[in-house]
Amino acid sequence: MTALLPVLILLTSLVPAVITFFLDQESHLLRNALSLGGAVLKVALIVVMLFAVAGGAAYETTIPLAPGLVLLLRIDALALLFVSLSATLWLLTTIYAIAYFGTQPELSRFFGFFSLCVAATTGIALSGSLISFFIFFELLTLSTWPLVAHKQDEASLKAARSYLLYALPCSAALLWAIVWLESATGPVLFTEPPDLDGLDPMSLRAIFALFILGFGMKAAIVPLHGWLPAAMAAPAPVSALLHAVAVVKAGAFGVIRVIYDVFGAARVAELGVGIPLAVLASATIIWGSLRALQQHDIKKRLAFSTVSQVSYIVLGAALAGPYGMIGGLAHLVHQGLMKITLFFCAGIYDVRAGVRSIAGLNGLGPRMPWTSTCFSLGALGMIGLPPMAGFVSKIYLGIGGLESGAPWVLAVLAASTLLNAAYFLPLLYRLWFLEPSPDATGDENAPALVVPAVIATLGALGAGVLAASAVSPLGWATLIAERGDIR
Amino acid sequence: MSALVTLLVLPLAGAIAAIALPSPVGRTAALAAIAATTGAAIVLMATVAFQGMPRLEMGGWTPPLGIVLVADGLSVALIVMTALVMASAGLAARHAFAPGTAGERAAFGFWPLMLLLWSALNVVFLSRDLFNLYVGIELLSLAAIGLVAIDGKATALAAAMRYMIFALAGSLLYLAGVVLIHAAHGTLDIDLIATRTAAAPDGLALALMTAGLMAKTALFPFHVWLPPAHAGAPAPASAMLSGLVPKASFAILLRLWFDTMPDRASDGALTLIALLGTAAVIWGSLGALAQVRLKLIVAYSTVAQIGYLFLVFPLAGGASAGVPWAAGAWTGAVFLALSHGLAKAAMFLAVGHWMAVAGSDRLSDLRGLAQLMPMTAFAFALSAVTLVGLPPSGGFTGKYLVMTAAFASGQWAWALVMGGGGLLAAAYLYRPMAVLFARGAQAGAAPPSRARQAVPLLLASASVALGIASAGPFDLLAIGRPLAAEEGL
Amino acid sequence: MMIWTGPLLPLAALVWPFLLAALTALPAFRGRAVRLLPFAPLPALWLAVAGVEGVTTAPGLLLGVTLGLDAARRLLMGMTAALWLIAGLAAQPMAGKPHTAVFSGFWCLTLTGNIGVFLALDVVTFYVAFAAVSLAAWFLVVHDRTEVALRAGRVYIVTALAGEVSLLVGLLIGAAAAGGVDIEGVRIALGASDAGPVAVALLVTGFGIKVGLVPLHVWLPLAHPAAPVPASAVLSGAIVKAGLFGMILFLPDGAFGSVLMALGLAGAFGAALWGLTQSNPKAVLAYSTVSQMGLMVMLVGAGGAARETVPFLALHHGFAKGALFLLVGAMLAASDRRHRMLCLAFAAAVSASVAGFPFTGGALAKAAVKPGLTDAATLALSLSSVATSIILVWFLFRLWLLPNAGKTATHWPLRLSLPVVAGGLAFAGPWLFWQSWTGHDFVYALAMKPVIDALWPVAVALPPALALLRWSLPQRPPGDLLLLLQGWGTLSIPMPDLSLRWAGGRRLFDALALAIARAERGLLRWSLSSTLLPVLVLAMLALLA
Amino acid sequence: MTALSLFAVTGAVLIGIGFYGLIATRHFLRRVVAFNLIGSGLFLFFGATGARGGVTDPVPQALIITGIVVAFSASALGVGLVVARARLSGRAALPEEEDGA
Repeated sequence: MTALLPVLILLTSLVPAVITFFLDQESHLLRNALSLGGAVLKVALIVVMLFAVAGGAAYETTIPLAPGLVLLLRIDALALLFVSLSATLWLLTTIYAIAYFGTQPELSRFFGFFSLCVAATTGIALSGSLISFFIFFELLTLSTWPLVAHKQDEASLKAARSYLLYALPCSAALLWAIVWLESATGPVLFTEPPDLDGLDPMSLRAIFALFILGFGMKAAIVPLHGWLPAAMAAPAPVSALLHAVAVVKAGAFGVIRVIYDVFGAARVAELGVGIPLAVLASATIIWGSLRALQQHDIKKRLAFSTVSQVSYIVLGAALAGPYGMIGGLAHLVHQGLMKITLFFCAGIYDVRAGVRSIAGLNGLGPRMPWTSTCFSLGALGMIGLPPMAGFVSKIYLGIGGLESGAPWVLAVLAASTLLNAAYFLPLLYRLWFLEPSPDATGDENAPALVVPAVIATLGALGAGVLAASAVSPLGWATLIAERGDIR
Repeated sequence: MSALVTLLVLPLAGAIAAIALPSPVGRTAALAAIAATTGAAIVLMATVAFQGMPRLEMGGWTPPLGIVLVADGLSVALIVMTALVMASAGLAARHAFAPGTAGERAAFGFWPLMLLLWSALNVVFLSRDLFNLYVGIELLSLAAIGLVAIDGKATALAAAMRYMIFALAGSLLYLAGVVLIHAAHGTLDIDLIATRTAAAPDGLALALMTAGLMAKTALFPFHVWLPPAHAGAPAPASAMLSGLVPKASFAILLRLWFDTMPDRASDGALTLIALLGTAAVIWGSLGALAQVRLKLIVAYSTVAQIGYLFLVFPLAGGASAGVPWAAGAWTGAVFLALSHGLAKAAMFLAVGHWMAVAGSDRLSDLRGLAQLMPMTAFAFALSAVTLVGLPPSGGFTGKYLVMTAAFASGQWAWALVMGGGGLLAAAYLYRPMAVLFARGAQAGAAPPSRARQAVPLLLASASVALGIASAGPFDLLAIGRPLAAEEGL
Repeated sequence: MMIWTGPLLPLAALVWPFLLAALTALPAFRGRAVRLLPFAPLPALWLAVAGVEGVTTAPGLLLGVTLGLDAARRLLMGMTAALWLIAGLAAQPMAGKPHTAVFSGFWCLTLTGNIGVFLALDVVTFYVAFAAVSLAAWFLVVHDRTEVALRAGRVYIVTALAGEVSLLVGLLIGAAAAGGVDIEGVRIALGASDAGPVAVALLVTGFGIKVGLVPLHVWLPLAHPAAPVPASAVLSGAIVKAGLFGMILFLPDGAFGSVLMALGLAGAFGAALWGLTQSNPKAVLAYSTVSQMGLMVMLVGAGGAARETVPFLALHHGFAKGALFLLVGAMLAASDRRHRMLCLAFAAAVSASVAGFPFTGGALAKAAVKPGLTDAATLALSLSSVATSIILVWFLFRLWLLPNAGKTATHWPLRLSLPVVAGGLAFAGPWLFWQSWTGHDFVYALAMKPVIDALWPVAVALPPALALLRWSLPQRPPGDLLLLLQGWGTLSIPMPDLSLRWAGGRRLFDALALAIARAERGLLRWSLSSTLLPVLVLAMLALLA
Repeated sequence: MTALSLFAVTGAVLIGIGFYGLIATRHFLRRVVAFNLIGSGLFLFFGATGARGGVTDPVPQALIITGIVVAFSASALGVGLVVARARLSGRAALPEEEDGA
């Protein structure tokens, strides 16, 4: 039984996906029941395991493919950090999406790929070997495409195309990296460090670069970020999925795995590739914020903010020190909670008030208090103001920078904070302090839309206020660091 | 071992029945033969997997006088793949060549030709005698040419004639090689030749045979006949032509270079072959990019995919023979061949459904068919995944194995070809996907029943399953794997 | 796990106003939210009065909260809590006005932060409290939502955020240097480590913004007058002290001493002078605050004994400045001449105290400081008293010129009595704590010399002050240095889109594909292939041989 | 010259002629004939190889007969194709080569 747990968790979203595909358009009830049931079941399973794993347990399932291709599913603390994030947010997003779409056409296709997407993410989280990581990574790429293109209008198809245009070459680079590495070391399992002495430093650096190229695209590292702002043509639930639950997270998670479980922090430092990556991440942080400043569309601004925020995680990983790592891991969750809040709210503004542009936000605060409060809190968290979760990551990243001899990281964090404030505060100002335009309408009588946002907000708030407690993301990240799940 | 005979005889018998008996009965007989042969193929696979390689010396004559049939891992893998494709093509043909829909001659001719093709394929996969292989490949070509010409249109006839020229030229070159070998060694049995003492004409013979088989496999630059031929034929025929026929001559090439005279393989020659393969990948992909008709895109993709297969030669032959990664390379190439066969057949069958609805295969006419026929669209997408070589498909497994071998042997270039080819494939397969997915005018005719749509989906799923459960096929292929490809990595 | 260890009261003093803030969000309370304000500071006040032994920790909260008290913390927190209580009562007349729920909510949050600054023993808690006090206060500034208030709010939030960031960075460097979050440890580490100066510079910036240290003070003369009267009282009386206390807590003794003294003096005199160009009495008071805080920063810079006595000074200034702002409110509400006279009288009394007139709390405070100072500094202190006296006379003048309210507003007794209480505390406070704080006995304060010292500056100040009433300086809007910056506008840099472009590659693909198609027609000719085949055979043969 | 070499030489000549015809002619029937010529040449050569060192090897004969049958059926199909095409389009050559065929 325990050996099958990883597979079970995978199935909780895989089975609904497969069944949903064959449901006909009209059977809304059954479809929603499937999606929700799978999501709830998954969360339940994870809660069960959280306790077991906190107690030191680890579950493993191996499915042997052709020699060299080991499909290894493993649940350890690090895997659980990511999978619990994605599972929880998946549940929220499912509730939200069901309300968001109502009875639109093509929903069977949507929810099918939606669940498939989450199954892939779960697989990424649980992957215990490089190749299984790659397999699920690609599955994610493919299952995301129909979601981005869901509306099937010109913009969506264009966005979907540019998504693949970025994704496929980068996954080719990833495959090259993996094959190059494994042709020298044999199959790479995250549990035991591969013996890299067979490769000379130069090739190792090249392999590392290829890895970053492969994962950097999903993590939207400049200049591989172009697809992310374009993808905001997709419906809000998809944005939530891209920005918080699955895609960019998968990229960042990949970077973490490569640095700590494939190369090992020591080797990364020895090769001198960590700091360049940190510089790249910092450049992305700044650049994303600068671009966000220029956007007049809410979701576009949020998208660029993601570009900037996700690189916090990469930065933390690249610093290759305990504090940086903890900060990065914690931010993996924090950013997810805060960004999904923002996208939920953006979606609510869109469907309930027909507002997509920032100018349209004027005076919506009093009219849609719950949504706007969540949005404001999420934005403040992004800026990194206490007690929202953001400031915790920031503190750890800052100390991580100093500890890794990269004090300029502090400057980056400072600049990013100010820029975040510069592009978020005007929104809040419009929400709460400006007079609404006379023809403005909008209400929030849609609990299924608002409640997920509120829950996510509370999560982000709790993650900050209770940061030091063991149950918080920070606590879990610290546990991971202490246990040495990642070296 | 009785399965060996049935695999050759059953299709032939079915073909004769289809010709002899009146139309409805003939068709039923043909379908029965298809079912039976498929069963036999699976039985044979089980036998090989669990009892080892059955060997049949025809009429009790031992080589060099007689002819032997042996079923090793490679042959059964190909045979089962063939059976799957044939069965699906047969199911599709039940409607495509129903007397009402197709022309009288086509409705009559399809079944015998297809069964003849099948038995020829089985001959090629099973026999260990160079001349027997010649006969097999020749019959194969004739049946294939017949299928190309089956609907009797002028363009189809021209395509068939073009195909015929290349095919005959190829067989003659091959025959010349056979003659030379017999002149030198007095035997044509593969295993006996493998243990021969090298002789002067071997090189020439190998060169002649290889060139001839390349022409038949439609390797660049001898691919020009393929796109018009495959695109001109009716969908079920195209499925077989594109998915199966090139594999036969490729299988013979594998046997030549890895079983018959691995000792002759020189790095120069192997590199030349792989270079042609590389050229085919690039040329075919770009050619596909230039097309506006879906069937031509798919056909050109066959040209490109065939190119992959030829990368195996420098990776598992010559200096690489017997080194740790050779097994990976050799098996990977076969994986590519198998998954391509399944996926390509699925694609052509799907396109057939769309043509039946949209009335043409111009991309502009296929807008929005994904809504109308989601299952076939999904099948096409899955096949695309295999051809691009994305996990978890058989195409990926093969690609991974070959690339690993390439890196391990330091011949990175071939790995780059693999990866780059995948990207090109994505590029030319994305266009049809996008068109199908776009919101567009729905076509007039009613879509085929779900059951019929399921056929290509099953094939495509098989090509993906090949990757998900790749351990089994890998072990199967290890049975009777050439010594050149020793187990390693 | 334990939620907290050690005494509960410090934690309660923080959580209680936080809860009240949450309460104001509930529809049930929105209407009467203002009524909650006086209750918010009570636990803190009790804590200050009763005192507490030992350290409180809440390991689960934030990154682990540790709270505690010492003499200075207790003194300042007591003053703060008392002032917040008085201001909270003074805010009662606002009940029923629009937006009071939001106002009350953030009032309580600001209070929480303000208390937290004095209670925090670890860097993170301090930072969170400081962020709360400076950011939540923004809502107090913009409460009126007039154009002036909103502009003040913009300036305020920008500077406050800048302060936050430099503070965060400075604290992070400190924490990293100390290898811990204990404030004492951080201060010591800052003195020792070589990254120290950078951190100290950042901290001075961060705290300097809050205390209105020249030239970072630009927001203060805009914000304090813009806020409603009770808010101005706490802003000028209590909240600025958070920054001052931050300096005392974190700056190693003597670090950047000369710089702090120079800037402090610049503020003490410059602000006092510029205040004379203001016509709004609240603005004048704001500049006086800048001036007074400059004085205290100078003392911090001076270090040693002087630095120790700064809280004593702050105690007096807090109450006094609170009283003065409230008196402005009273004056605005007063209608008949008698009431206005009363206001003016009290204002004069409190001003005298601030100017350090003998026997006032102010005089005592200054007397307490002097022993620790060099002669030059002492002289500077006395001269600053001159400046203070001048600006306060100007204040009284502008106060008197305020328009008559017409009809007496509600709660008149309350409006008048509250500032009187505050002023009383400003007088009494220093006397109460004189011995415990300075160690001298009263005789020292009552001796001749300090009386003279306290007297002559005021004497010197009166003539020029009276002259000013006759020949007043040209009047300017508040926000001195900021006026220079005006006209910059919002600058937006056009930025290229760094994301990769594919169009070019796409066109290349198409061109290539077409070329291929053309070449294909050539290959189609059998004559070509029929020659290629033998060529291939020969090539292969050559390679095989 | 010996019968053996005569066989071989004739075979070689036939192959040569056939090869020429294959390249030089566009008319499809001619090509079919050319193929047959090459085939026959090869068979001759093949037969000759069967008679090495006095003892006659039966295998080539058997194979040649099979080969002839195959070649015949191929030719039949070829002729059938060209006839059908000629009937439809009046041309006996491939479209891309029709100029001057």
